[in-house]
Amino acid sequence: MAEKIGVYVCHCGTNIAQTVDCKSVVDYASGLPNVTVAREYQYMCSDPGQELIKKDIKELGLTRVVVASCSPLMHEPTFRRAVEEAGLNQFLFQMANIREQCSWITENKEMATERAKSIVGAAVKRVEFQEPLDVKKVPVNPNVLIVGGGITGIEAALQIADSGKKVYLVEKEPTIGGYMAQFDKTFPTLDCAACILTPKMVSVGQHPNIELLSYSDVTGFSGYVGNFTARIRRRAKYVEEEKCSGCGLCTEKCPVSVPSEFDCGLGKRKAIYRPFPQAVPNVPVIDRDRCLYFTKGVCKVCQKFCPRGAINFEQKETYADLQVGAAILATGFDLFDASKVKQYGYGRLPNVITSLEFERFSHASGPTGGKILLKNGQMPSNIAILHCIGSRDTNFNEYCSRVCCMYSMKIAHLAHEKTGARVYEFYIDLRAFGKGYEEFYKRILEEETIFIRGKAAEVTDVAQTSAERGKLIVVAEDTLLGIVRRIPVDMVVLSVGLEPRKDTTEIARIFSISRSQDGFFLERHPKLAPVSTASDGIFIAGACQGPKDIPDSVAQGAAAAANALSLIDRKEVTLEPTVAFIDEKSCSGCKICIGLCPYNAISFDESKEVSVVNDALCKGCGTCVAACPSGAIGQRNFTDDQLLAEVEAICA
Amino acid sequence: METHMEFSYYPGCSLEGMNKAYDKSARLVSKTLGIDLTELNDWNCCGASAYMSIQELRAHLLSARNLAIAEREKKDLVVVCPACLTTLTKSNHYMGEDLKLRRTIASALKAANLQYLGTVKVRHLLEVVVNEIGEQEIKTKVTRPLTSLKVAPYYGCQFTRPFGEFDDKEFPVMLDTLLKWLGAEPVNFPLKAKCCGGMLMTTNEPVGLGLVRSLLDCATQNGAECIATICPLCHITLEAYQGNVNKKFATSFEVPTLYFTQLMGLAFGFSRKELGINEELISSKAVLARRVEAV
Amino acid sequence: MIDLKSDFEPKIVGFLCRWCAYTGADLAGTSRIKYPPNVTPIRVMCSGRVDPVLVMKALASGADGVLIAGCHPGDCHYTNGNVKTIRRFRVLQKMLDQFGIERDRVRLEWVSASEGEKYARVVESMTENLRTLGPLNWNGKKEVSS
Amino acid sequence: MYELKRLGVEFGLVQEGAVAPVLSKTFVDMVDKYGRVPEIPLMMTVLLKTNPLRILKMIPHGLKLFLRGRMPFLPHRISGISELQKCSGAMTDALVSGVHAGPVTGEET
Repeated sequence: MAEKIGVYVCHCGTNIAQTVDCKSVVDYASGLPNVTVAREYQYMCSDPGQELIKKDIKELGLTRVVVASCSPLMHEPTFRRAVEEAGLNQFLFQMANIREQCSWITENKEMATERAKSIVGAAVKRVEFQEPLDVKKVPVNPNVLIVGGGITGIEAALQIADSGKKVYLVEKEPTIGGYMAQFDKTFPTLDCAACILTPKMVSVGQHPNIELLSYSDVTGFSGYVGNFTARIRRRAKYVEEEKCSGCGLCTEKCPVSVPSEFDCGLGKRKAIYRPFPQAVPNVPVIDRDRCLYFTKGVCKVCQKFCPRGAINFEQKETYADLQVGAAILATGFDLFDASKVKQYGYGRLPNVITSLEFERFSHASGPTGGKILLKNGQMPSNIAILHCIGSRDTNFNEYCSRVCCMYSMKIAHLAHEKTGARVYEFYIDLRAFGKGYEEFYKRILEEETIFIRGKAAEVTDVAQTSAERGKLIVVAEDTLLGIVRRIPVDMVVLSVGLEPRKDTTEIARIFSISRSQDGFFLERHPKLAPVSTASDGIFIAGACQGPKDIPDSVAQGAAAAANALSLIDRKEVTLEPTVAFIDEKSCSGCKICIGLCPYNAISFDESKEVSVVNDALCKGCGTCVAACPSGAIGQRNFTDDQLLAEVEAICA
Repeated sequence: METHMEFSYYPGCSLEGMNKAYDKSARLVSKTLGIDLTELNDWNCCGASAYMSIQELRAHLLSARNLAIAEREKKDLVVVCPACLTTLTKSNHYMGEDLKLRRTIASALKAANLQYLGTVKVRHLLEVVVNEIGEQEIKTKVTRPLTSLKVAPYYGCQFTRPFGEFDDKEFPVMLDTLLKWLGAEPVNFPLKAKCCGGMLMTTNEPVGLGLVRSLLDCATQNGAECIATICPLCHITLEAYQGNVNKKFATSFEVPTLYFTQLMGLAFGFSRKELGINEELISSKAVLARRVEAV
Repeated sequence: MIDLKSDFEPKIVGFLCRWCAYTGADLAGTSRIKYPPNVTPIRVMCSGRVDPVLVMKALASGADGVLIAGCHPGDCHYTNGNVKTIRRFRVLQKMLDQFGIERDRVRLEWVSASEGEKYARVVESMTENLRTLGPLNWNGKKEVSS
Repeated sequence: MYELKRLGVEFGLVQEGAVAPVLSKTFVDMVDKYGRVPEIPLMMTVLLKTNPLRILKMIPHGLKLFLRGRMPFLPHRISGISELQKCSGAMTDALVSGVHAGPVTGEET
């Protein structure tokens, strides 16, 4: 029986119609074998557009449908639903992409129209070979995994936990809090970071629905939407969490003092330590590489003094497998390494510091107790803040890091307030785009901060005049005055940009998600699906998707939580049936396919001496199909017949 | 095992003029290190600065002819002048990136039956010496270490900018490293990659002299007894204009300048004459006599 | 700019993996990057699905070239499907040699979902390359003009 | 920078008495004539055209260099100069006929 195919060519307003002669495509399609009807319409995805298809299926008895419009990544679900609603199996539908990969790539109308015909022709030929398939429904595990305990992860965790769902929050460091815990004040309101962050951290620590796995990381992630298994590595803290009361006696007695990472190496910590007093969980960890017992085999002072016997030098790292229905990645960012930009002398010239180091100086519980001091212990009387270090720079990162303008102004305020110093800001453009940000800029201007529009060329200690002797000289072209200026100062603060974390590649691999060109995780759609990824059930939030300030990160954390909740509250999800299948009669039992499958979805049936695909595990990549020497394996909706039909139509 | 490497060698116009000694010493030390330099047959001007600044396309054509000749020899091209390095690399880079430019140049070259496919790599001798020969081999060749000779390592502005992926673009260290291998003591020299003012001497002398002065100031304040150069223009500028600087600013600089190849040659045991050091304008005799044995 | 000496427009079949290359090609369109329309895309779930037979069939059916494009090694949505594509591609190249078909006619490229620009460049250079190579005409069906 | 300079030359925006344009032009002319830049003749020509008195001031420098054999007065002409001029001519023809129309991209100086 010949198929009855309906072809629908969308104008997409003028998006397609401007370069593709839709009428001519319809005429062409009408002439193709088995095409019963071909129509064009302004917007196929609109209700009337979908109605057209439904009506034809019912009235003309169409058995196959082709829609030529945008990318299937946009509207395939829309049309599949429409076809299904009209009583046709959704897999008897094929989409021809004549927008993203046709009308938008050329201005030549003739070429675009020819190409559209070729694409539509291939789809028509292919759809003939398509088969009805059943979608499988599987229950959704209601637990959610959140990776990263910065402000984004904290927000997401609390939102989900408050709705009554279980959250596993995995944090690499000994405590949650992230970068925000290191900051002194936050722009533009200048509230103290700790004052607004620590209550949230405490809530996470105490929440009955949140299981906090600190000092841990995700090493494996498998399964499919609604049913993932996450493998968590729990590093040994050498302190038993249940026993520890957080009294801090161990830390006090520990004889080893090393530079504190939390204080950017400006202050000290012990070998057994909490990064900062309000850490959550309030349990110290032993730094194995620094601990005297682990390095020299002697000491154990902490163990002697611990009143609860919580120190356990024998502790081993353990692994846990967690079952979750959705995952949110909130893994944050790294700061740009300022020593890469040699001309600013970071690491070479004393008193050139990074913005985060300034935050630690300024922080009341930081290494100087909140005083801004030079290396010689004196207060600076002139400070220069250099914007865009590593950002908007083709040598390093091309993008704008979004937060630096604002935090630089916050630093200008703090510096001025604490030292009375004259503050210079060297900027390329000032970006004060958020609520209350422009007003904050005005306030900083009124505090007599001197704004110099020009990217600093260098920071040098080579003096040219006696006034410059012993100072750091910032050289920059003042682009508003059109002159090169040399400003002698005591301290230079480098406003470093935000970068993808060093382990981003690894995390992307574990979770099978993509990264954008700048290295951050790639969202499904930059505007309309900013916290989704191409992988269903895996969401991203905060600065791991791109540089973000605190308000935006919190908003994304909450958005990702809503997305995850919406998924798990559906209770069940449908799975694409585009899995591999084996024709037992053709299978020679060579087992080549078994070794190729990355999901162990193929097993060998010893009694029948054939390979067997487990539908639930198969993700439908088709690698085994291409490898099968006897052509026994096929992939549903991507069968050889279907692909060859496309090939032939294109080449004809 | 002894290294043996073959390159085409592009001296550049400056080495035919006032900087003959650079050419002489470069050939000598390369030979000692097993670097076989064959002068590029009938090379032409690279199309540097003054040419590039007003005749962009034609400058690329000049570079392309040199590159085409080098490609025919199937060897990479070694240069000693950073301006030539930058210009030749720039043409290479743009012709690789820009299809239209590549075609324009290709059809122009065709008029003389030449073609360039883009396979030649342009390298500076300093980079080749440091990266290809390396510490161990260079140290074995040092027979007369420049022990505690305090040298300001001067790179000038074009060695790494903008194409110097082989070193830090703003604060190169390669020459410092090499000097240490030779037994010398490179001093802290923050102006190591700053402009010498060479091009300005004909067009704006006061600015040029100011730049020379700050370089000499910085070098001597950091204890340098001489300046090591890798650029012919920097070299002649520092050497020839010290008198003018002294006159203009009432200073009394007398800092000898030596090509890095001359310093290598000294450490390898060659004589001042063999290395062309006797042709210098400011004598290094006293300084070297103080530090280096039996010069 | 079309090469003056040839007005031949090669026909290229493109097998694009759904996660990276197809999305990247979509992005090229969304960003309105212009490139030659010679590659007609066929969407597959993974470049690992591309059976050498499909490639040979395409060439036999009249294609002048075939582009296989997937995720960068290490970025495969299915962990390592593209690694298998690499291995298969080497075999494919030998096969081409045996049939006397220029290796340049079949290309394997990595295009991530964010590399619209790169996709356009790949198509551009491949098209240009095939223009110089001329028609394949493996099935002998095509009339040889010029 | 170079682009500004090129535009300046194109539109004839040259400051009266400025040396730089003379230097550039002489440089280009000499390369076109000899294939290489003869340093000493270049300097002499530029100074003659702009500020002949400075030559007198340069005599002590010149003498020192001359005594050390560092003053070659005669330019060297490469043997492939006609080949180079042919390429250059072909490029001009192509540009004039507009076969390779449009500016060269990629240079953002």
